[in-house]
Amino acid sequence: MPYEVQTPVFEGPFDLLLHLILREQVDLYEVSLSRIVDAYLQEIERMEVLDLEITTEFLLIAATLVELKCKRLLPEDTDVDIDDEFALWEERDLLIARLLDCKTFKDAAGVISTLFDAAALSAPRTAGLEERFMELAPDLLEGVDLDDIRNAYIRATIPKPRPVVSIEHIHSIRISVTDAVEELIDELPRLGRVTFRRLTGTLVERLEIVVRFLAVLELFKQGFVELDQPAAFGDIEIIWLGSPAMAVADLSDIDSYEG
Amino acid sequence: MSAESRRALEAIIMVTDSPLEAQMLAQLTEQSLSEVESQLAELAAEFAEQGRGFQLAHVAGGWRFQSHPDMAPYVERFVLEGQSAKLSAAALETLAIVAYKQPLSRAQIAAIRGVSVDSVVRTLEQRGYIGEVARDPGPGQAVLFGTTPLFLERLGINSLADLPSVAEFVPGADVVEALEQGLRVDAGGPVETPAAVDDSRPALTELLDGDGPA
Amino acid sequence: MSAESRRALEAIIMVTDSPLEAQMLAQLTEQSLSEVESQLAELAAEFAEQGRGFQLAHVAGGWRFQSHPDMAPYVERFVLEGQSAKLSAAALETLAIVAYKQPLSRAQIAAIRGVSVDSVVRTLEQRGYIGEVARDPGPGQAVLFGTTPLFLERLGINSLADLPSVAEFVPGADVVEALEQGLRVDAGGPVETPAAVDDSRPALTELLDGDGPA
Repeated sequence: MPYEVQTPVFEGPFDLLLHLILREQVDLYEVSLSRIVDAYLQEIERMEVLDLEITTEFLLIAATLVELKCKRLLPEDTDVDIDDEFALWEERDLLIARLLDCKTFKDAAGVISTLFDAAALSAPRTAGLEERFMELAPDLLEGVDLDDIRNAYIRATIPKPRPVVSIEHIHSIRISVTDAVEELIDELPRLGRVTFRRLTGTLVERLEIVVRFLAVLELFKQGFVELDQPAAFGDIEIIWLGSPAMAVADLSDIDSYEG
Repeated sequence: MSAESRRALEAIIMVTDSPLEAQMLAQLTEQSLSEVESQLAELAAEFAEQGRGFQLAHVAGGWRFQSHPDMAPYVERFVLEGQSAKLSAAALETLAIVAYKQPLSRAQIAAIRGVSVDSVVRTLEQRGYIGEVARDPGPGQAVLFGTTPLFLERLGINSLADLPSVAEFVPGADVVEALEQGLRVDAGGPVETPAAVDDSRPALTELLDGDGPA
Repeated sequence: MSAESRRALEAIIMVTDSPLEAQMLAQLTEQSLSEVESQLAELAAEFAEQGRGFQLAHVAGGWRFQSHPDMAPYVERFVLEGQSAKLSAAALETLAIVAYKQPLSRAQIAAIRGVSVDSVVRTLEQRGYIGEVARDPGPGQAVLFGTTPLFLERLGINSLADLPSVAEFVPGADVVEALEQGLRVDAGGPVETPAAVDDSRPALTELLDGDGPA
């Protein structure tokens, strides 16, 4: 299965590279390099003003990646210029240093986020001066400008978040995989070939979709259907293999799920 | 008294910027009114006994922390020497609401701010930043407040039209309701701009669209 | 400590609406800075010991009263009002870079993050967490950003020195190794040791012992 690089999920090329190497443990050899380079180019396009320095750095990184990959794809050239070899190592080390820098601040951001959350548990006293002291001041609007008035108005009238108790989960549905299998055995022979998305298009509850998915897997296990998923997270195609007359194996041990 | 409810009262009163009614405190700490009232009295006595520089005081129908009168010389010095001679966040917000939504009654301001605003409105009136601009035509004939020429002068603008636009900002449903409430109770029908109101002030009907001064 | 100066400190801090510096408190109560500082610390400990629902806290270089974190469920109604939406991961990372590397320019932030940061920087500026602290003396005179006192206040810390050292976040040897492994200089064919291999490059030597791409 080709490795899908979902660029929009990532915060730029460093984030992408870090993710690929550290979390997915993908060997650079297996990654479609063009996608990473695409991500770099997209990033350059997205820049409001073309910053020559950043652009150059991006190109350098992309070039390093291309070179690293080439080295690993091509049979070794015995006449390697040792200076070129060193230059590549240097570029690689630079890239690693940049990735480490990026990772460092990712982790630091986590701590800052934790501090924000902890501090939000305390509310500061902002009541200010009591009226009787107000008279001492010649002009209380000293230093207040129009934006302060506007911001104060927005602060005072902003929609206030209200704690809402969700009752969605209380509504319970009860469906069994057995029922879903029976429905599919009725439906699939007529359709012959259908995508999972179409099959679940009318369902609203996530649990119903999950149960239907389990039913499809059950049919797959028993050889009634063939499944095809051309891309990761892509739509699954279900192809009916059996005939309507075929007996369904014992389904009594299939669980039912309660939501 | 339970330590939990005592601590809760202390915390809530510490962070609110206007006096809070005992009824509201009872609701927030899930206790009866009489329980809360006796806790508040006990707490006020405790701070007095400890000789604190602040008091838990019962003012304007509500409870708040305030500096102890004995310490007034220090607070005065702070006002004169320090950078404190400015409106509190609560007062500034109230002033901003009056500026953008005038004319409106004290009850409408309180409904928008969610707390009693009597002392803040009094301060703003005393300082000459807001004043009575009309009377509600309805039964109660409530005073309707608006900003004064002094307010414009201090901000360095000629008219309310010079206030930055808040047209793109949508106020919360509670704000819209607070303003509607005033209309329903007071007039019960289509509202006309009170005669005494300066034409430059937006009519209440305009205000309901959520816009600031045109 | 003298009861008078303690009471004065309590009264003054009660009426300020943002953290007040110890220096200012020393001036107002006519004491030395060190005297005031030890009084404030003592007072903060006293409120903690008494199990109050509020704290005397040292944040953003000053002192203020604030609700005790334990009481968050009760003050949520008031806390929520001033609270704005959470920062995105991108904004937090950018904020971390500014906090640890300040002062630095927008281009320097972008170089570390590997992406353009214009909109994120704008958001952080609007929130008041970062601001212009200097200008680059070089050509172009780029704006150099740093964090603001509000940032410290929202983080509940007294100064940047209270942030954990950046050394704590520097990735460990395992991460370095994983990166070197992921970006190893590898050749397709049967590998022979190049004559001039530097021993200090562990990934490469490792590589040479091991296998090429499958």
